[in-house]
Amino acid sequence: MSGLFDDLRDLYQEVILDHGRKPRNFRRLDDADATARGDNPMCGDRIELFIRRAPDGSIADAAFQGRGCAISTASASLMTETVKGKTADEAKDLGAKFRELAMTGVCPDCGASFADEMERLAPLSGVHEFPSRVKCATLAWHTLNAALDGAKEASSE
Amino acid sequence: MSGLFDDLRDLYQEVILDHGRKPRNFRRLDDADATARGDNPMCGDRIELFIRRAPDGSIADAAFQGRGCAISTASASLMTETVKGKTADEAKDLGAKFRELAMTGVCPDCGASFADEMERLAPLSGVHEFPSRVKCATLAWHTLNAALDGAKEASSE
Amino acid sequence: MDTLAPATFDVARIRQDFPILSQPQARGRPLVFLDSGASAQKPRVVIDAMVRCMETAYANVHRGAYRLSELATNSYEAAREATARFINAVDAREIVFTRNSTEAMNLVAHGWGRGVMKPGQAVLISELEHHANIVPWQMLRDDKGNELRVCRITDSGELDLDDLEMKLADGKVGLVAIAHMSNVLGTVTPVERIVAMAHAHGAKVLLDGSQAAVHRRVDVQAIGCDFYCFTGHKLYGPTGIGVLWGKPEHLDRMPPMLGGGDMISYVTFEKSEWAPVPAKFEAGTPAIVEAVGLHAAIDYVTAIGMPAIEAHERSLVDHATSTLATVPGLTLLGAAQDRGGVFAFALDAAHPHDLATLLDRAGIAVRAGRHCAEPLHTRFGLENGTTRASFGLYTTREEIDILAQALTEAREFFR
Amino acid sequence: MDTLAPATFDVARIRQDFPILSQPQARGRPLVFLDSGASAQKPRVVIDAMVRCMETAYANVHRGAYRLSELATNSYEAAREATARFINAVDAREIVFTRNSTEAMNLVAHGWGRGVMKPGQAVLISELEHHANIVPWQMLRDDKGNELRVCRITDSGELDLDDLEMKLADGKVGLVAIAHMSNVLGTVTPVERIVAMAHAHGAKVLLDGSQAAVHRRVDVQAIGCDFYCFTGHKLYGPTGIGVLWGKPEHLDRMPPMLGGGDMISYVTFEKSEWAPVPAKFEAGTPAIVEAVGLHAAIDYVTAIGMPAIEAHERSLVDHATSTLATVPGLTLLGAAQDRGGVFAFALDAAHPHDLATLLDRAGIAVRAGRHCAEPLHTRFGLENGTTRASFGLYTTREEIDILAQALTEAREFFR
Ligand SMILES: Cc1ncc(COP(=O)(O)O)c(C=O)c1O
Ligand SMILES: Cc1ncc(COP(=O)(O)O)c(C=O)c1O
Repeated sequence: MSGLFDDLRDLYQEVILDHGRKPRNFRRLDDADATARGDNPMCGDRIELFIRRAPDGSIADAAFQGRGCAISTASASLMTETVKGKTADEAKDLGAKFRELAMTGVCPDCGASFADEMERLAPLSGVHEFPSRVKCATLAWHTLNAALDGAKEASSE
Repeated sequence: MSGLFDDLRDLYQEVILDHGRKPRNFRRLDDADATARGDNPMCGDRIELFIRRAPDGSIADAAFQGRGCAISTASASLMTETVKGKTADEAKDLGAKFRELAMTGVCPDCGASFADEMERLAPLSGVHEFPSRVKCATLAWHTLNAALDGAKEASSE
Repeated sequence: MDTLAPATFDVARIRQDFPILSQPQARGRPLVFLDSGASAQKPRVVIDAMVRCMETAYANVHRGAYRLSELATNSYEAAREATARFINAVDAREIVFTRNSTEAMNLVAHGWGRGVMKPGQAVLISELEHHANIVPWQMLRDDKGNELRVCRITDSGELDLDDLEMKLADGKVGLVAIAHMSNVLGTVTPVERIVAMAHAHGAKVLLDGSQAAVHRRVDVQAIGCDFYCFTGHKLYGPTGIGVLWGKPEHLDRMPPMLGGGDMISYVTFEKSEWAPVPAKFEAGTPAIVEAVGLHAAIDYVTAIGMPAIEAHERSLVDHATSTLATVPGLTLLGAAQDRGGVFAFALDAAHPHDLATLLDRAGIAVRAGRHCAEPLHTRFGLENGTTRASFGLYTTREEIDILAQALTEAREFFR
Repeated sequence: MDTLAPATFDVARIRQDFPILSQPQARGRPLVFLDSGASAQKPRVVIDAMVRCMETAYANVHRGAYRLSELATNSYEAAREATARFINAVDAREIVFTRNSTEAMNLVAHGWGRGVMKPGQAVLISELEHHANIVPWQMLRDDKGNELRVCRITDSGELDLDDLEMKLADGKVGLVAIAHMSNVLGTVTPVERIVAMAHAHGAKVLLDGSQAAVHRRVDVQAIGCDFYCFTGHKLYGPTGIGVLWGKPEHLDRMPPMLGGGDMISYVTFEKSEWAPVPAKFEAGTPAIVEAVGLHAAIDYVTAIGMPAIEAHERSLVDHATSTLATVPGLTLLGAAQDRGGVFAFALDAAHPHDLATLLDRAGIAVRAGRHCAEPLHTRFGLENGTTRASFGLYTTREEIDILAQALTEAREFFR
């Protein structure tokens, strides 16, 4: 393979391409407690997110459907994996940390509470060098907040 | 007098200043056959022109009222003097020649038919060097055309 | 009465920032540019910023997924942020870029006047308004029936606040639209009081800052108004760009005036969804390079300091007030306590248009006419208009002296 | 099939006219700018003309009675005359300067749609329209009830003239508003036929020339349309200026959209009288410097020659058509017979946005998305949008080769 795009391997790590091509939890949840739609009008990304809560209020299951670029699809896929078992507050906290990571490439105080989770999300940190793509990575998390807050729509705008 | 404005004596010749200060035929014609209003919205000049025709159709009397700068007032004043006794066609022809004079400073084929009249109007030829003032000089003549054509308003725009 | 500008304000140095001021002029006379109120000259930093944008960082905004377009988008949005800071808006999203302040006022007349106000509500303007703050409300009235009320001004050219109070009293006024500074009288209006009075009667307030924003620090939060607008070309910035600031809750309620690209989220043939503000009001490709130029202009005046600019202007106003008083046969229009550097006058011997032609020959650029404020001139019985000298931050006392001298001679010329 | 551009068209020399093309780029790769359809780069002559205006001849227009203002007014009006000649208008007064073509179309939707058309009359657009030629008509429909009809396009991206005929047949269509060239498909529409069909059914015709005016000689008299518009920034000119041409008898009947200075003859508080066209439509201080820049842009392309520009583009189109066909997994959108230099495509392995990010890294500036033509993408089932490469007069065959090569590698990258 030519090296024309070699320096993009940071952004498109293998795990991103893999989740982009074969997103996990890519399905409807017919017994969802909460759903929300997330839109990025700029590039036409649109996801529908489904959340099922456990009796204790924590996230028992998360899934999504929709369309989007590799970054937004991979981010949604990784998110659904990562938030399972979290309480709503934990999930939001994690989302805030992730957004910091996506925007700056680092998240100094992240290791403290969610070391493992942040490590799983780390492959998306390369997006911070591509300002126009940050929204792709954060769309799923905006949508999660909306679902947890009972809103029906989120927009990355 | 200082020389600050000396080179403006071409534009503001004594006859212009005189007609500007003491316009001739500055009155209503209560027995007018035709009247027209002329407007120069740009500087607020506004004249009302009155024409009375002789039985043979020629211009028996011409007068005007209104407000305007020295140039437009002098031009209207000189015009009313000049067109008396002319037929409508002659007056229009004279107006066309005058407009050429005002815009270019010369009127090569003017002498032919209206040598005397053009000489009386000549003091206004200096206006051609002041493009924004040409309209001031031609407003009265536009209005004359309107009056002769039976229109009620003319605009120098 | 002759206060000095602060020592930091070096007008000679500032003049060097403006290329046109050192251009050779016809007949070798230096340019005495006293028409900044109509449009100001541009400092080199503004010109350079526009050139740099076009030579190194130009692309359409909001659209591309490539570096140049990101650069351009960042520059455009940075201009919005600088504009927000300039008038102390809470958030850059409260800033809508328009073509000029005329479009900004029309945007309010459309979005608020037609879109939000009730048919029975009135608009209250004043006698000293520029046509840009008259005609849109006439169009609204003729179209939707909203009454147009006009607050009187006093003979000294100040708002008659008793009349304002009276015209607000019945609570029917939905919007008060008033100039922050008159472009003819120089009058600076008491905007905080106007806002308090209007709000007490349930009316919103739009301020036309076309003149004021050039001359003093504007703080929309401190003023408390609902809408504020100004125009780039008077603020030493480019033509083709103006600013409407509005409280976000107001902007949210306003329908857009123009439809097209960039102002919608989703489009089908059946229906479109508006984008959030300010995009909703910015249909199509905006004035990108002009926004960059406006940003440079804002940085320029901010670096000099609006207080310093205001102090310099105050000193010019004092000087002009006393100097013009010495010109025989000259009548100044307006004598407000609080005023900016705009002087309209009538000379007994000369029509304003003739006077301007003379002054032009002396290298002095002034305006003649009614300055897009015809009703104001009618109010003062000056159907012929006035001649107007207006100052910029590069204006000097010497220029005012030259004007006064020329006026005196012009009077001789015409007598 | 590979026609050569005429020998007089020296693209290497032309590229030197555009400062940005020789700017050093990030990562040392040369800039391959393939987004001219969104906005074109500016030649030095345009930048210089704007600088010269601001440095030597700037003042507000139409207002001053002094030399600088006359100079500026002359420059502004000379730009109008040059624009009139450029599209072969009969008279410069038929040219209205707007901010962009979006505003031009809104002006027609307002002045003709709301002001002249009857409530029962319909507007007929097509599936290939830009949002700027969709949303204003939706707003008109939602506001005044005028039906909005949409002419279908064929799978190859051409107007379905049978459908056009059918939708005109009942004589209810008051206005046909169609792009002269699609900004996605590249399709050039058969404007003379459209005009003939529309006129036969009593409908007026507005052509959106935003793309077409850049690529070929436009002659509004030969076309016979009623309105035509284009936008400065795509024609190598400044942002902040666009053009609406209209038949004078139409413009005369249209009420103004914006009220303010310079668009009225007389103002009292009771009533204002509109100025004659085009002033009626140009409220407030116009984009003076931008008009001067547009004039320079028009002179620039005219000096090169629109036929030469068209021939160069045709050779690029042929080259791109054959070269892009060799890229595995690439689907081109549209295959019109008569087309301009705009290619939107989908690559099987990559989302358009990801693809654009990759290409950007290779120094290639393309757009990803729906290019303000969402319904068109929906029509082709491409909700994710497309990636689009669009050419300017400085585009070379080598750049197209670089694009094709990069697309091939990008596909490998994502597989
Ligand atoms: C007080 C006032 N309002 C509005 C305007 C209109 O500004 P613009 O022509 O830039 O829209 C002006 C200047 O002409 C002005 O002085
Ligand atoms: C076909 C077409 N119409 C209209 C527009 C709108 O142009 P502007 O954004 O300059 O108003 C564009 C470009 O974006 C276009 O390509």
